Amino acid sequence: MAEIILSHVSKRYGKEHGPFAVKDLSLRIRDREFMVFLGPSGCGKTSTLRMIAGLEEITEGNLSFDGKHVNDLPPQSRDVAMAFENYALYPTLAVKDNIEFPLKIRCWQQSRIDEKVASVAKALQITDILQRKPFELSGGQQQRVSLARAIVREPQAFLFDEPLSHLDTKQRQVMRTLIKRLHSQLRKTMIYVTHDQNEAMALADRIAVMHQAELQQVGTPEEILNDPANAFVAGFVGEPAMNFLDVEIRMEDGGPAWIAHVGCRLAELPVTLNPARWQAFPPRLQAAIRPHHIDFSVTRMRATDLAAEVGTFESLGERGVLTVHLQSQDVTILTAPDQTFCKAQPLWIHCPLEHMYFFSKETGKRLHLDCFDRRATP
Amino acid sequence: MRTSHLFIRVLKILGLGAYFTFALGPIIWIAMMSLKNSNDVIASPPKFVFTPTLENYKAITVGQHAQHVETLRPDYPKYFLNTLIIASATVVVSLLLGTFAAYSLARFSFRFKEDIAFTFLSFRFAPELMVILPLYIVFQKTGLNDSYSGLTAAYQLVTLPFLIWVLRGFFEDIPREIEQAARVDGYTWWGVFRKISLPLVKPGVAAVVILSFIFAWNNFIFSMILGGERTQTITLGILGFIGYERVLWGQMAAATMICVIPELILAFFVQNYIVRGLTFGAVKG
Amino acid sequence: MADIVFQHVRKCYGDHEAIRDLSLEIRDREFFVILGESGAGKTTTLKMIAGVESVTSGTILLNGRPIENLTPEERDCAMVFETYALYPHMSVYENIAFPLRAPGRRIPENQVEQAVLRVARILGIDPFLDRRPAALSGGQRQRVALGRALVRRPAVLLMDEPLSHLDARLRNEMRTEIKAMRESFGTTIVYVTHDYSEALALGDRIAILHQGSIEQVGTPSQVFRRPVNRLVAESLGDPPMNFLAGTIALDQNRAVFATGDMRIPLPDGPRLRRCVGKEVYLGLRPQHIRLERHRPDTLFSLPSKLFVQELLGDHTVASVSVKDRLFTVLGKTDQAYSIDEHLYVTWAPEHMYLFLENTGETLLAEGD
Amino acid sequence: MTGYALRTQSPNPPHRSLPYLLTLPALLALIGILYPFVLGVYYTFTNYILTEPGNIRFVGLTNYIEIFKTLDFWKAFSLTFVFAGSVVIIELALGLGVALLLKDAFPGVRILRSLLIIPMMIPPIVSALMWKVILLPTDQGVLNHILSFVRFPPIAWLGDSATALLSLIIIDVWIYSPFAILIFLAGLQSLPKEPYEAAKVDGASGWFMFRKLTLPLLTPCIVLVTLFRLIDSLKVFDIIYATTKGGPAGATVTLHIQSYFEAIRWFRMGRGMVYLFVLWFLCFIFSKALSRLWTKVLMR
Repeated sequence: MAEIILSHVSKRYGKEHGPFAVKDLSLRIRDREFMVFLGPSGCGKTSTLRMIAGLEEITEGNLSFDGKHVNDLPPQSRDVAMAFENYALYPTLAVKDNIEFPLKIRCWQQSRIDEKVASVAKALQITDILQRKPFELSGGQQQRVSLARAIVREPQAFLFDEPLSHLDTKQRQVMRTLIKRLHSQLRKTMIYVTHDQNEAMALADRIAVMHQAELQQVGTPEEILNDPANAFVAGFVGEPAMNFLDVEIRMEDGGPAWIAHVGCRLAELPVTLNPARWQAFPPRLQAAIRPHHIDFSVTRMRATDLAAEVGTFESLGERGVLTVHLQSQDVTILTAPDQTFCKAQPLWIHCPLEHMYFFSKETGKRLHLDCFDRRATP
Repeated sequence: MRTSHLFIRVLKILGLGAYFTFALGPIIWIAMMSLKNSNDVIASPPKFVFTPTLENYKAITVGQHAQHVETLRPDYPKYFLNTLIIASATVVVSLLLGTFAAYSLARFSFRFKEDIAFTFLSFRFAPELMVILPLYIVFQKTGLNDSYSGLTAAYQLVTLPFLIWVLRGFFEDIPREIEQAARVDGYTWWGVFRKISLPLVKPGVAAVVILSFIFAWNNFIFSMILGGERTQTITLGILGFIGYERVLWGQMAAATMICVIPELILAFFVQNYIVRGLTFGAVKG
Repeated sequence: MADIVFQHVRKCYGDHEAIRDLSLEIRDREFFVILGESGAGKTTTLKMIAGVESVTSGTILLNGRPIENLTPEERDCAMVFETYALYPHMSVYENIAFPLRAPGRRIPENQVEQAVLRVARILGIDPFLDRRPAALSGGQRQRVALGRALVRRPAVLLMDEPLSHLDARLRNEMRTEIKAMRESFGTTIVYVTHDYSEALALGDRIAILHQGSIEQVGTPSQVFRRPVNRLVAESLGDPPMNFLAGTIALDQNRAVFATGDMRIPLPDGPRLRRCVGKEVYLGLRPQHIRLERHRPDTLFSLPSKLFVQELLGDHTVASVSVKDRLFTVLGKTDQAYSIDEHLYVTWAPEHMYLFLENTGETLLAEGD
Repeated sequence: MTGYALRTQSPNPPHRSLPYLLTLPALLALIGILYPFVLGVYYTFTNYILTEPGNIRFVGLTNYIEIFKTLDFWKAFSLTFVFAGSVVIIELALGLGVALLLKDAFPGVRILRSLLIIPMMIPPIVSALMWKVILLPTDQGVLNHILSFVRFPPIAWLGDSATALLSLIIIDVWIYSPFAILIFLAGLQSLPKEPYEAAKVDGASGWFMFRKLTLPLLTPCIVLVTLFRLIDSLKVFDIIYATTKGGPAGATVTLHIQSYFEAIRWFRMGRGMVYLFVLWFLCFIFSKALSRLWTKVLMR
């Protein structure tokens, strides 16, 4: 059982008025939840994790485990286990000694230790390397050992600090699956830090996106992907990245309002929409649309199609990535892998309004037109 | 928890205090001694409070006689100059001989490479007299005894293995690909060495030069056996203040300060490289 | 203008044979990608072309002329290193100008300046020309390395994993950019990578290198759709292809894939019939497999158990255990299954691959 | 970054002869040094007397046999080891202890770390002289004077055969313990941070971490300090020459000092070279063994 609550937690390194590493973070991590902190490097996600572990002091705010205030508790009294980015194995100890280290500290009987280590080693498929030293192991094996060392203690909560970032693609995939499986078997609270949005999406029950020391959004992977709270989240999540276009909303007398990108019509707003909704928007807007939501055609199909010119086409086996030049910028479109394009070939692209997101250009805040139910169209 | 923390802190401070008193006390004492007049120096029990005077420094540099006390002819400036000449020449020769050897040992693979490298190193671990005594006989025969060139040659034993090993480490630190990139960019190995490798190890070379200089400066046994009246070095000179017939503690202290202060200043410039230097590049401090 | 031919090239480091009997033809102005895992010998191959590694035996011909005895500076190659290998003590400008200032080239300084500025503008690094490499971001250093290689219009441009140290987002951007710029390079390009999507996106042709030997050379679609063996099939695709061990058997006079008591029909053909009784692997790409709760009405399905499922918002990745192997399944659905639930994996017959167990040779590829 | 150097194999040079050409000048210098060395080994088999350079006779192993029979040799031999052993153990312990105190950042720690190098940069012979002043017998010596505050009777230090060796050990420790401290400090600072954090989260105490993590991880440092300090203290010369010159009553005569007496003072070059050859042999064995051990612990 572990519900972890951060309330108004801040962290500064060094001087009193130094920059914030984490700023006013409030977050409730539910018992048995898999919570992922996602963000670019330097966003404060690791600092947050280390504060939860007790490796970093909390400058301001409150941290509680199951309602108990733990700010001043040393790490060993918090009953959490941690897996580190570079595995943090004890370099001079053999794998078995590494795994039983936490139990030795707790003065378990050797027979009980052996039993426990054997069962954990079996679960993580490292039985045959128990006698080796860490430096003889591959990255994947090292991370398994570090997971074993964490599991063997049966702690209240697990903390993972980018555990897969040093593994190659294949190993990462395998370990990701393993961690996900462990979570459903152990049914313990897990907090996982990563900069890889794919990993976050795959593992999380909920994701907390952080940027520049601040929490941007908390939600399920689906919410983060389909209902981003601001331009940063929208741009950070999703592969290839969302396309952003500078737009403004215009209306000529009587006619319907439309969304214009450098003077061209991009989309028309439904006439049923109350103009008061968008009239409150700031003048400078950004429209965003995911690469797989853009349609394209060789001939102009609609009045709102934009003229474009083929830049590059990359066929990636299962899918193709098409980059087209608009007047002002490039736009990425996801296509089938077996298309053929000529360089500089003219193309018309269409951005369906129901897949467009709007953000304030200044603050990056999401602006809702509310004419579509976002959840219904994943 | 808090009290035990405090206790440990106090213990730490006491430990450090004790060690640094031990480490710095003697130097401070000698510095004080160098400022004492001839009576204060030999006072028993020793004086901690006295009127400082520069008479010892004057005596050894310009030869000014102090009251009632006989002074040596001021040979000290000559010793200083001798040491300066020999140490500088030694470093220059080592640098000329050693840089290429270090580069070659760092960058190329060839037969006997490790054996050659270890032979250089093994002189660091040999007792000095093992080489010096026979060398003394060779020098006597060839008339190199008590000559600057002879000493410079012999001092190579002190500086050359050191310079080769430490510089080799610095050259090895340059990513090989940077040199390969320059080769591909159209430069010969010599061009690469001149334009890329050498500029990149510049700080290393500076550190090695300074440390070699200090080691040569500090040497005693070479100049004692192979030197003589003409080439007497500073270490030997300081020893000369303590003879059978007279002991000039104050002047010895002053000579020590003059000998030591320039090299301490030099050493502070390269302190980041000192561990690396003293371990022949084994620890990259 | 340059074509490169490898004839039976070997390279040994001591006892270790890094490249064994490599024969290869790289055409003039081709974008040629060498794909392989780390340690496959990719970088060694590249460095042998550049001349910074020697050839143990065999010949490399550049424009028909053997070059293995030429020093690097005598070959007209430029190289972009994985670590960028920028000269840390020079400014960006000096770095790019460095190859032009080589004594052998005797290029007047005003031309050097023009060339550097031109390249810097193309690559968008003209604002940083005065900076030292240490003051640049990874992407910017990458561009400088590229600029240094391009400034002298080399006959051959060698690129050694130039994108591997960039983060995912930047890597995709730079990949697209290299693709866009390649026409303006006007040189033969040999590009080394371990990332199959880079290889597919950039290459005119791809060579798959494994433990010092070439497995296959072909266009992206050739190597992706018609891999010559299991190794090639496995190295292209993320998540990689799933494999299931079994044998080819005859069932009612038709070739079938038999595993345990399951039989999966195979398209009939003399080639497969000849292999009856052989141990084989069935290969299926993750995106070609569907999961069903109920036994589907097709012969192309196998029972399985859900190991774990990852819901990725717009698609899901499921790991299911089929027999004792874990299969990865990519799906569009947002259907959630529970752990250890019994499911069926099913696929369309045209998406099956079949590989011999012992040699890995492809018996059946997509569309056969 | 702090770390240990490992030699790696390098690819082929541009020309086969180039590396030899580049090493040649240094190699010639080396041969210049090797020549007297070989000459010295030859002298061990002769009855070379410095005052009679014309009369060198080959005497085979006579010098060795004679010397191995004398008590003087074995006394010098054991004294050399007692000195070296004590010095190495004290410097290892003191070095590790002070390094641990200086490891963590606190105000002034940088200054203390820079002050550390002072004793090492002073010529050893001068350091020894400084200590000779401090260790003056009776109340004239400042150390005795300070000890008298705690009612300690004056000690003759270097002048008493009971305390002379101890005094030399103090001087050596003064000069060279900074060396051990600096190496341990470099070692401690290059220790990976994460295993300690992992151990903290796992609940390990400080002593447990020191025993299970710090000490094993510092093995390379321990080997390295032992290598340098053992060899250097086996061949100690300067500080003894500057202070006791072997006295009083031969209480501080090591192999190196004895060889000096034989060759220079008593002109018996042949015998002196035997002492030196024995000492050289010991140094060679230990340096070879320890440097091999060092590469091994680096490979772990």
